Amino acid sequence: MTDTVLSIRNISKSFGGIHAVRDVSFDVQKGEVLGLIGPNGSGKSTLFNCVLGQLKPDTGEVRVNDQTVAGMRAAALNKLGVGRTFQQLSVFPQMSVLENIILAGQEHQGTMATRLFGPSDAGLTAEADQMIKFFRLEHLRDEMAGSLSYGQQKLVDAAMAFMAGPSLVLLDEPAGGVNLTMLANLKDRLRAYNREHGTTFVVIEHNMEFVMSLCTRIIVLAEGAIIAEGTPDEIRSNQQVIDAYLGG
Amino acid sequence: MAEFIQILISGLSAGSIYALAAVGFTLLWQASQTINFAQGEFVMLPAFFVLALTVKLGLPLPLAIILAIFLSVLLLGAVFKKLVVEPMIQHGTLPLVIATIALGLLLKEGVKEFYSPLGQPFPSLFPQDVLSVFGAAVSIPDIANFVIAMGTIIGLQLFLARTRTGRCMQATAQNPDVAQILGVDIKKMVLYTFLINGALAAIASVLITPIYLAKFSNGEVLGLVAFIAAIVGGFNQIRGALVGGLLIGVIDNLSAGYVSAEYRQAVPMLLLIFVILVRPQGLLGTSEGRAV
Amino acid sequence: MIRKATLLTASALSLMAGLASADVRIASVAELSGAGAAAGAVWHDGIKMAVEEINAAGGILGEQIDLVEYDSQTDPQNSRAMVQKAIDEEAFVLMGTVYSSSTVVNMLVAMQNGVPQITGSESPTITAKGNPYIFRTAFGAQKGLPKLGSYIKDDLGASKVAVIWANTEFGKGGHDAFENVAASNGIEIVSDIPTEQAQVDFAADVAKLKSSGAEAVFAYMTEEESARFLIEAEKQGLGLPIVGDTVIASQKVIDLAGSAANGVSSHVGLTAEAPIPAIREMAAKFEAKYGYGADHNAIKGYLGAYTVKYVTEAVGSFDRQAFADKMHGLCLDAATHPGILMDACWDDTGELSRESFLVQVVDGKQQITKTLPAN
Amino acid sequence: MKRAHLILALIGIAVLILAPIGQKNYIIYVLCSWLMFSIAAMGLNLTLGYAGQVSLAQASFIGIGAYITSLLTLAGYHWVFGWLAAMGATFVIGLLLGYPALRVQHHFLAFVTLAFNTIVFLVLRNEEEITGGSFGLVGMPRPEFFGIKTMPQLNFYYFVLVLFVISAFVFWWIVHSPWGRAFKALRENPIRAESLGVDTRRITLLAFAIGSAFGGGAGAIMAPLVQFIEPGSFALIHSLKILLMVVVGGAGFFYGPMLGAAVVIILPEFLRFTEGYYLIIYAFLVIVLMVYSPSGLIGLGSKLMARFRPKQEVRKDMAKGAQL
Repeated sequence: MTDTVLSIRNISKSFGGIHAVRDVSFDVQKGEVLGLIGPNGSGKSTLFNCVLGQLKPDTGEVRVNDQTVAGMRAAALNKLGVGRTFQQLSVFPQMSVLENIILAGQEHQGTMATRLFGPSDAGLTAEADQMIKFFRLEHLRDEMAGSLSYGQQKLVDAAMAFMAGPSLVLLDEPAGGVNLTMLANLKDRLRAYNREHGTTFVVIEHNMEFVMSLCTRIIVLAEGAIIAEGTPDEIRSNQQVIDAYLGG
Repeated sequence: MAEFIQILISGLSAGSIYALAAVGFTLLWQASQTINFAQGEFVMLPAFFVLALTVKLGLPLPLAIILAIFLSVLLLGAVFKKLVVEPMIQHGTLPLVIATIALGLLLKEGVKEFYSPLGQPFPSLFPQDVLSVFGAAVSIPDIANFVIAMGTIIGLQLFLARTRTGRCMQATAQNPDVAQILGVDIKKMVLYTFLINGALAAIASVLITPIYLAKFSNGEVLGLVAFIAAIVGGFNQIRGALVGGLLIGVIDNLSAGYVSAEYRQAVPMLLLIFVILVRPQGLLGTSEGRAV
Repeated sequence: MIRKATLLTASALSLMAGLASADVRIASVAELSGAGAAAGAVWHDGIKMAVEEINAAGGILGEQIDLVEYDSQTDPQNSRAMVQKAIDEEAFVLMGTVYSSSTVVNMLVAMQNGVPQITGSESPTITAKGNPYIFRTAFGAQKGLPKLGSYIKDDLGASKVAVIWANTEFGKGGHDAFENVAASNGIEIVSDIPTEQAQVDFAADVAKLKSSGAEAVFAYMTEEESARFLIEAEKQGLGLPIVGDTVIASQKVIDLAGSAANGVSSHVGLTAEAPIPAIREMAAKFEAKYGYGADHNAIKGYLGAYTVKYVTEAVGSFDRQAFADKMHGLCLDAATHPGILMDACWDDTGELSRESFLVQVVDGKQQITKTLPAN
Repeated sequence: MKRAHLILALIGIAVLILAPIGQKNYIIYVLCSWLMFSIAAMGLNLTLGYAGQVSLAQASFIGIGAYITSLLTLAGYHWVFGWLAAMGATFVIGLLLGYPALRVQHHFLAFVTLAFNTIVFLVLRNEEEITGGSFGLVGMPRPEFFGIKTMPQLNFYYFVLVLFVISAFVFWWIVHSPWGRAFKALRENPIRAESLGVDTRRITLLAFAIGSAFGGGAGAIMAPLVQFIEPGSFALIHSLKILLMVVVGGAGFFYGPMLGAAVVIILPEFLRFTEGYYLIIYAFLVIVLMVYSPSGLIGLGSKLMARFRPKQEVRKDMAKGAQL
């Protein structure tokens, strides 16, 4: 059993004549919190979508837990142990917080038949309550998710990503639009989850402060290629990175 | 051969009227995401304005037609937007769809109860003379309908492309946010769209009713045809709706003539399903962006 | 609000008036709304006029008639419900419906409850189902069309005919009956064109007729569709004699089609233009009362209501079963029963026999060309 | 909370059991008709209200169910077989109709289903050999169970009531099961649902198939209820009528379609004094309702309750109706 959760090998992707990603390779180990940063148009979103199977790379391969994700639908990828959050708000607004979180776990329980004929919570109420408690959402448990504040919805979104016990979670700009207090809370919870469950995170984020304080390792992309890789401290002092950001 | 030409010409003549209704339908969709299930009734109603004005009030026909167009612009344009579309637009599309279905019912039942449940003859605007074209009978009203309908649509196209107001309307349809930033009075532009739809419906009504006769239930057929024409042609293009209208007119007639009279209604429906599945943006539509 | 209140008061008043004189209840179940309102409303007006006359003359067996209307909305299912409602409310006899597609459904309920039903429908199937409670006010197409067969064959000299018909219960009935007639008269059907209900565009259909090689056209559609067809036929210069049954030469079609209706010939069971003083008188009175001309449906309703009076008086009591039994094989002559307008006989299926007419439209008017004997 | 729901349901059933007693046949017939349409509307409520998939073809499924049941019972089979065959066939056809929904959404889907409805009508009318064409099929027997005839109107009512209660229970069970949660997730955010392991393709098809099967079940009741069917009863206009029932009642609410069906089927009885104006008034009220409460009568009810009990917050989602 290898400890490599995500393995990216020689990924290239171009749109028309523009090379969005050029020959990128890296591995992510179990328990790592990897930050993927880069200026706008650096190719990090394209790379992210290749990992999610939503874009088919021109060359190269993405493997999660030793399986290739090429041509895999999102639901199948999720069954493989990949959870994700979204850049935009992505809760189910007309369902309660509890229902949102149960939904996130139910497809991993039993079969289609047991999900029809079995208990209506798929046996997940206790587990969901734990998750709600973990994210400190107890007082909102039965509220409609759509009526929550932006930051609270981000927490619900994260809780959903974790509900099925994934081995890899992809966080797409988790800090965007969240106020400072809530951001500290979110960061604290993500760290705690990583510590307790050893789940691997890959984070795309613009908020440097957030990335630097959350991640254990950072990869910097510019013009579709990796220009730097290292711990937050190493990245902070890397001249190439500073040039890429400032020079445009 | 004469039969084929006859069917083709009749199809084009009917299709040009469908195109008018379809263009209005498309305009509303672009400007306000309104799917107007009452569009058929919008075409049915102005003919009754004309009848009420000529038969009940004794006005001369040309005056009655002008007044009817004015009334349509007012009621089917401004009032429809103000009282039905505007309060509902923020609720999403479905409640508005339901409301337009109900509005169609309201107009239909209203005409039936307050005017007549019976079909009514409608005065023709043109002499009834018939010309022979390669053995096919083409009447002056056929030609006039085609010319007026095409002229109206081309005029509308020119208005949208060549005038400042028209370009503002296009901008509003394509991207309301940007249009607003550029200082376009979006509300006014959307209102203009509704007014134009009212006028188009009235013109279609006055052209088609001498042939179809004025009856409260006429909208059922016309509304359906307008949908199909708009979607087949391309929901986001005026010329799409134009081509869609002509195409459906011709295909309807050809299928009645050569496929099966019993299944004539099925042919446009199958075309509709085919287009939606294979080319959802319509034959002439572009897949992204909305353009007038 | 005011309108609502007025309606409420009006209906309350009529209810009280009804209660005060509710001696014998006759239910008119008709197409008062929906696609068939043109036929049903006129039928109902015909009944109403007859009932007022009967009541003014002392009613039936001295009892006043309480006429109650039920709107089928031209929906067969709803017509079934309305017949059930009428029976629940103890109607003595049912009048209606006019559309055959409704009558074939609701007559089952009337039969199950043993209530006589006087229908305005002309579809052949109605009397072919062995229902002992159904009676016609106009004979079925299978009786009318043979009269037309010999006209097409002998008078028009046509042996190749095209048929254009409405693809509905009504049109299909006429179409099938005409097929039989054509077969027995040695007429070849060279083109057979079904059309849709509420069809507006007849261009392709007429083009097909034109190239079919037919020598005459038999058209069997409802009013508006007939008119649209005639207009298109005139436009394309069809140039063939057009014959039909009742509808195509009706005043409504003539009004709608204008000059395009000229030259159409038709068999007509009942018409306001019939050379019979009683009918002319009834039609004049009808027009004065309602402001529009009486058509065959108005006459059917009118004489239907009188039929109820005469049959009940022949029985001598308000007995539904006796009413139905009496009417089978009954003949009423217009001389002693003026409200029946023309001599009429019912056979043991409830089918009707009566003289009828051949008419032609000349200068926008129906002209009787021939009176045809009852068969 | 759950107990309150159960009590409410039991009271409802008790009222339905008592409702026809002492009533004339006509009223009982109207009640049967209401229960039947409620079942059909329930199905559409699942497809549209819960799963968010627009279907304008529910009448065609009632039609398919009614024709299958009629043909089988007229051929001498017991009604139960007709019922099962009707539900089975409409389930499968519903699956097929669901396929376009995987490609297109919203208004496009609405038009595909609209076209489907028209084609079904034409087939029912034109394939005379099987369906009886425009003459329709007549004289379907009412079934007999363990020696009890359902021919008398009151017996038939209880027969329909039993089917209604079964259908309502099945519906309730589905929407409260994890499937129901997946349907709602599909309606609210299909992309998020897919990323959480929900097989949205399968769920979409199931939403159509199950909704259609309810339509087929309603058709199986219509055949012996009316004892006559003809293609015109299943035309597009009737699909729109059922759509109105669902949305007017409240799409996505358990009791919504029953209420909506009552408004369309039963209310005209009480508004008889309005004569021909009934439809005009109805259409007008629907427009007004959509302006004030796009989530239908149930939403309106909650709004009014909230006004009297200002402390209780109105569900946010009430502000926004189901989306096309």
